[in-house]
Amino acid sequence: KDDITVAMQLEPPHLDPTSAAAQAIDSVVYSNIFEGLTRFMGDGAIVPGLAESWEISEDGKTYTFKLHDGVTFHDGTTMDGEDVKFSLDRARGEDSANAQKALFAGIADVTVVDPLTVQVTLSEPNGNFLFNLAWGDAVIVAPESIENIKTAPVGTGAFKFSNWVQGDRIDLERNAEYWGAQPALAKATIKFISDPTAAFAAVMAEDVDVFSGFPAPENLPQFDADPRFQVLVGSTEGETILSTNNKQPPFDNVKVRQALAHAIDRQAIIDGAMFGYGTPIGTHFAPHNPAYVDLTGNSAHDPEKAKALLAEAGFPDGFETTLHLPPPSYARRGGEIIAAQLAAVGIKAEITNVEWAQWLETVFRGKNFGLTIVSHTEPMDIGIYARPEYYFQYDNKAFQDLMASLNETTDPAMRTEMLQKAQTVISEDYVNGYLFQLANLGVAKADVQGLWVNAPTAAIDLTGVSWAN
Amino acid sequence: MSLLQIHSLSLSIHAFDVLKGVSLTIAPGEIVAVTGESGSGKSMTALAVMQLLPESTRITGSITLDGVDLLTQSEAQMCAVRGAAVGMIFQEPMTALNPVKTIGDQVMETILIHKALPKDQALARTIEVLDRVGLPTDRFPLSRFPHELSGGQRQRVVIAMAIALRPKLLIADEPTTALDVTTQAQILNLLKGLAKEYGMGLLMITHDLAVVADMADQITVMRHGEVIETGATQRLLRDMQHPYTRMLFEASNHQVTLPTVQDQTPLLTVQDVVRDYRLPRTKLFATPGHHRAVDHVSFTLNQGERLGLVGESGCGKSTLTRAILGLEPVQSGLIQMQGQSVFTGHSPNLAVRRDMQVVFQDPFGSFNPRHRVDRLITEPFHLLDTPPKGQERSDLIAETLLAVGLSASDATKYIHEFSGGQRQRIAIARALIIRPQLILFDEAVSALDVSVRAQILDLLVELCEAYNLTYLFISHDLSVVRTVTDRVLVMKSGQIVEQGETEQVFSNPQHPYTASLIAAAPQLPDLHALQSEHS
Amino acid sequence: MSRNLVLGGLLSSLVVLAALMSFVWTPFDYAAIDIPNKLKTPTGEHWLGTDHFGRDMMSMVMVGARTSLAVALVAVGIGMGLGVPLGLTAAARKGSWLDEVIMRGNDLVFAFPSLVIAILITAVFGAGAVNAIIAIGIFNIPVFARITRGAALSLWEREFILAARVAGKSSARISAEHILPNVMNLLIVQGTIQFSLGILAEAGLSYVGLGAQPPTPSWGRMLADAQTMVSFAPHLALIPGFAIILTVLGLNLMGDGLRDWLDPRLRVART
Amino acid sequence: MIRYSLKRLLSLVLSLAIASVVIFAVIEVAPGDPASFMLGVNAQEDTLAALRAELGLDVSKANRYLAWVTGMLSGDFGTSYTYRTPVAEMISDRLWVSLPLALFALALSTLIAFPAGIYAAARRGKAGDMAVMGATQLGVAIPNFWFAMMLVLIFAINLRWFGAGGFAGWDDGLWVGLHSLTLPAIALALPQAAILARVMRSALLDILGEDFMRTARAKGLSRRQALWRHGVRNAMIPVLTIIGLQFSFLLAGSIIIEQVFYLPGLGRLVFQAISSRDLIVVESVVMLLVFAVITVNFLVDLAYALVDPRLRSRT
Ligand SMILES: Nc1ncnc2c1ncn2[C@@H]1O[C@H](COP(=O)(O)OP(=O)(O)OP(=O)(O)O)[C@@H](O)[C@H]1O
Ligand SMILES: Nc1ncnc2c1ncn2[C@@H]1O[C@H](COP(=O)(O)OP(=O)(O)OP(=O)(O)O)[C@@H](O)[C@H]1O
Ligand SMILES: [Mg+2]
Ligand SMILES: [Mg+2]
Repeated sequence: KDDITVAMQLEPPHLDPTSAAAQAIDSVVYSNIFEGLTRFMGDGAIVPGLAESWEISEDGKTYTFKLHDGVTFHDGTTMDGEDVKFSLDRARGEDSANAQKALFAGIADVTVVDPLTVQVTLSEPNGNFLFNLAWGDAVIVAPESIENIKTAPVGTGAFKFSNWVQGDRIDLERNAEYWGAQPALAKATIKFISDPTAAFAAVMAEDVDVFSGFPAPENLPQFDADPRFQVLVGSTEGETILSTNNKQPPFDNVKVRQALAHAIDRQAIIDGAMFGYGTPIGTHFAPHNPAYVDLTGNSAHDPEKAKALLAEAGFPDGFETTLHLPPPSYARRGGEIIAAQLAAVGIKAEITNVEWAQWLETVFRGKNFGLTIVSHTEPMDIGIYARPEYYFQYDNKAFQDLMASLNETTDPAMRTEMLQKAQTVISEDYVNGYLFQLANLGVAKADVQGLWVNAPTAAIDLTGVSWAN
Repeated sequence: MSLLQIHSLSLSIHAFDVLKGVSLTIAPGEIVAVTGESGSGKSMTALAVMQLLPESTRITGSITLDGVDLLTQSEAQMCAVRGAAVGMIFQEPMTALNPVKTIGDQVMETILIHKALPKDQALARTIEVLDRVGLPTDRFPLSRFPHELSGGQRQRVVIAMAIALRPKLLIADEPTTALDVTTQAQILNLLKGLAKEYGMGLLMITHDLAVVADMADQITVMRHGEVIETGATQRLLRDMQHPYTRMLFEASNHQVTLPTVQDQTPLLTVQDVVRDYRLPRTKLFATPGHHRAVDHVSFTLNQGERLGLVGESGCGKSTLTRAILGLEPVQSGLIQMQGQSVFTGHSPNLAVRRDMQVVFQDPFGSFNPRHRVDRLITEPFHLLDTPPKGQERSDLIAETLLAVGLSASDATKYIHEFSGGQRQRIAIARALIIRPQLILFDEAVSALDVSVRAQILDLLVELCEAYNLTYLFISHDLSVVRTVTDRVLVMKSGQIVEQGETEQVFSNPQHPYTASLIAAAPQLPDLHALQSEHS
Repeated sequence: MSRNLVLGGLLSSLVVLAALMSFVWTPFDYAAIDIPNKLKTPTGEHWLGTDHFGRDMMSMVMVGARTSLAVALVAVGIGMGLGVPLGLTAAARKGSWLDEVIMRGNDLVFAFPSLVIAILITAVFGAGAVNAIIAIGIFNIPVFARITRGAALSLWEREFILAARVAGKSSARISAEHILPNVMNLLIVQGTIQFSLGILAEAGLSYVGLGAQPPTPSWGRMLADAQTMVSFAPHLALIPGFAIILTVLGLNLMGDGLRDWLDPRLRVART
Repeated sequence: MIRYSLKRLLSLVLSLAIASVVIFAVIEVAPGDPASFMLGVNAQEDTLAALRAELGLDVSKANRYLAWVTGMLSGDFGTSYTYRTPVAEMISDRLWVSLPLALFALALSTLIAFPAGIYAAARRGKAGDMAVMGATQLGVAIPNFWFAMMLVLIFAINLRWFGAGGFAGWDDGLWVGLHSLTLPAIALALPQAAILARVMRSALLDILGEDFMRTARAKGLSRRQALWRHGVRNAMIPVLTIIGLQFSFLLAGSIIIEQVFYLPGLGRLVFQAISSRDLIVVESVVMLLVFAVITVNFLVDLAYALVDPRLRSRT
């Protein structure tokens, strides 16, 4: 058997990973259709992609990439230095629609040395540069096929785009000209099933072989108990937090924020909302990262202490606030539990369920909220705490300086030390309520192998997937 | 040998006895009329013959048709009898036909359902019977739908359906009540002719004694589900045995004597009144057509005078009434009450309106079922500047109720607690209570049983004596108009074609239309003459 | 009184009773989360078991009845409050431009896909009970306007209306005094039917997350929450499902029964 | 007849014009910006502005309305903000699912409702009537999403007679496509069938009380013959109205059912488009649905005339 049907929850709006934020795009195209100079592996490691190797200059400002020879796009054109320059210039250009334009902000110049060599010059040294190039937003595209990229993507990957039935599925087929190892699968269908019940039914009825990002954790024990299926539980880069508007009274008072932190029972939320899947966190950092420090002790569940802190802050009878909940079930379910836990210490949080569009407008851009629950899925994003205009509006000069020096540091040991310091600062400032690291949940037929367990980036990498017999 | 023999037929619905020991016979070619007041069980007797009774009906006795007891027949056997051996015609021609099937199909269905004839012959027979009832196919193609025919024509179609298979017995339940006098005369003639021609027995149900006397060979009088008298027409008319029969016939021909009028000053003047109804546009951008319901009508009504208005259905009588009441604007002409216009600008002139009241035809529909009698009859108080209150009001209510022959205690009852005749008394009370100068009676006695009608007519005379009433009495019933009016207007297609002293007009009509109207109206024979002749 | 009326009345009053009762007493606090005790099947303590947060289902169903009834009732109220006067006006001014405008307006509202508009309304103004009421209420207006107009038109033909006009009463006054009381029966019957439709609509909106917001329980949301758990905790879906079905069934039966009872024409069977 | 049709056509056009204004106004006040939805939390201001310009969101609302309406008149529904494909194309793709589903459900509902309604009317008051009416009461009371859940549980997961959802497309033949629409069509059809059966029954009972039915019986037709030959066609008028309403409902109202069975239909398209603020898609689909309802009503009115000759001759 060499074909597979994979389901995921959300349908991508289009298939250009370089001009939209939707993770669903990356899930479909990352590594399957498009590749970048570097790439993520399933364990989070950064490895060479289209770039065979690279050299970094002494001052850390110039990167010279050596490209793989004989790489062609699906339309038959060759992939060379000009395509790399085109892709990077397009992403950082004036009228770029790249959702992660900031990733390319440090690039001063891109020069094609010869067809297989490209030199990228940065204005400042950047320890994260290779990591940045691994993002889906940094994949290499060709000027010849850029016009129709949104509906007919042409990349260099192991699979070619073949068909898209909007609202239903996308079909991929094996790229016989692939420069790397040929994938085991000849055909792959990616189906979109947004409703959790439908997702359960589709897997149970064996309509799909794999469900990546299964939306209903409560159903996993059933699949686990069923010999037909395997359940894959891994980690994601998503720190799920109770975001707090640090500028809005009373949350501008650190005592209030601390009270909030102690009012919350993380384990109850993980058990109630996620049916046990998820790792408690005490700061904004992924637990699987070597630099992670366990700071959950700073905010242990202690309603009495929370009440005392509230009284100290001048709210002995609590106060009222709002709790905006975006659509994912971690937020909707978690929100109900948190509202009940806050009510126990006297904080009355009025729940408002919002859609993403509304969340972005009201909460994220309008900063018109008290509390909200959201999972920050970008990898290594502690840097957002250094941006005072960011929606939770944490403004700490010392932390901002720390981040600035981190960016310039390339020494691994020093970076680790600085990252740990940063974790401690935000944890002790109780900037947000830190809940748990979102688990990556997948279900597959028992004899499917080679699927990513963790999700260092949103991707359903099919290149290594095969059937056991 | 009798064709149909009903023997001591009793029938009850939900433990309510509708028929009690009804017996009746019809010989071939004979016309038997069943008559009696509303609710006496005439229709039930007919339906029992057809075995088309409501559910949960219990029935005893026997109905023998040509020696077969219909009550013992199975439903399937009855289906074979209905339409083939017995045909039936109902009262309401407007609804008795299926609106979505052509008349040809509906007539032919009778033939085909009984598999009496093959299809082509059935068609020929259909054309033949339609022709026989006066609907020749060249003018009335088989593809016509019922709504494309007038009421009288529809009734002919129903008759054609009923006689298509030449049944031995034809039952007609009030076949002409809904029709105009002229049409009625034609239909009755048709039925009479058919009975003779085909040798059919005709069971004719009607409450109109003039029709009965004119048509029937035999008369059966029913009351409260019982046959109280039966016999050959001439004999029964001559020596009625039962007082009820006598009362019925007297009431049908009830005559009253109006008090004479002294005053002759004009009260209401109608000058050149025209009332057009706009017809729906026939083409999108064409100017819409008009239907002229009242066409240059002029007349004067004097103080204390009792004026009649007669004419066939649809000639514009009610439209004229509404115009006089100022309920609708007129297109041209002037209606004045003692010199004041009834309609000023865009709204009725309330000052004039309080001098006019009206009594309508339908004793059931002219009252709000949710109000009590006192509230119902005081509704016109709305027209007064200072309506009476408290004691004054209840005194006035009591006085008016007494005047129309009811009692003061009826004021607290609801309308459904009264009979049709009593309701019409209440309607008159409502018209009377503000002592208007003029009362309009629009078909005020047409829906009433003859005995009740006689009482209401008597009441009118009493009221004329007591209150010196002036009224306009509108009716299609010539005999009634003749007795309760001093002067009469004859209306045809919106125009007044003749007017004059009532007796004058009736005994010596000038206009041919008036003459045809009078000729078509069935007349009760002069009973006194008949009876005295015998004795 | 028919069997329908009795059965429907009993079912409906049971639901109303449960809703009223919830104001003074529920077995547990309906919002009290107790994760360790989640997904319990019915026991002596929790009569109808607990949900995925360990909340008492019995209490939630009782308070949910309150939500459903309130939303549907107010929505029908809006529909009647606006639709009936519109229908009366249209009938009183039959054939005029006003009549035309009202009727065309009705047609237009009818032409909009109600669920889509309800979703839009809640997207625009935010999810919540009040907006659900408005969304459901809007679509009730033309229903009542049409029914009222239809019935009023035939009443305007009746002679007692003519009598009232002869008494010089204005059409507004006639509408209030004579027409309205006589269409009341019809409105009551339609009201119960719209009421039951309102309950279904509220359930549907809550099911897609646009009805009353948590922690206020609502049957539709309980169903939505339960749907992924049907396979291992069927009571979570069965209980609110039955609550909806019984309520709607009760109201419909009552509507049918009322119709038979209030409309004497239908009581006597004709051949 | 022609005049009648023309007049109806005129009011149809007017209704559509008003509907377009209402739709545009309602949808445009919805909070949420399509550009920021697409670019997510890390988007920079200049990127957002660039995208807005690309989408044509930077011109005034009045101009956008005009562009939308004039575009629609020439068959151009614009380009979806999120999908970046022509809206007309998306809609026609989705119609290939929604329209067959609606027709399938309508056919099912009619096939169930007609016999049930006629049977119940013929046995008025008897056990058969009670049973049918009881079933329809239940059918009306059961929320269809709950019913759909149960269907999936039983027929897809336990019995595995049908897929749990999704649409197989028409490429593999009519049968395959219909098979994948069967469960959703049943879920949609049963509640509608319950309503239709009730309407059918009561319309027939009304007709049974008419004088011409008595005339038919007097001609010698049996109860059953009278019902079929004279009753059913006359009862079609109220039934047609309901069928018209149901068709529009099925076309638009299957959002939830499409969700449960993850069908790529119109309903789900609107639902997604609303949440991603793909305003132009929402506007166009809603407009299309309104158009469909108005047209269906128009057709139903014309169908009346076919059934009822009285309307035919009303010039
Ligand atoms: N379906 C029915 N159920 C119960 N009672 C009925 C039914 N139909 C008629 N009746 C009663 O049977 C009695 C006789 O009715 P029938 O119709 O035979 O009177 P009728 O003499 O034809 O009167 P009319 O001249 O008004 O037609 C009446 O008292 C009536 O109330
Ligand atoms: N509202 C209306 N619109 C159009 N035509 C009307 C209207 N009312 C009455 N007509 C027509 O005007 C004519 C006169 O009607 P009207 O009711 O005055 O007749 P009528 O003499 O009172 O008849 P009947 O004896 O049947 O009551 C009829 O041809 C009728 O069809
Ligand atoms: Mg009778
Ligand atoms: Mg008249």
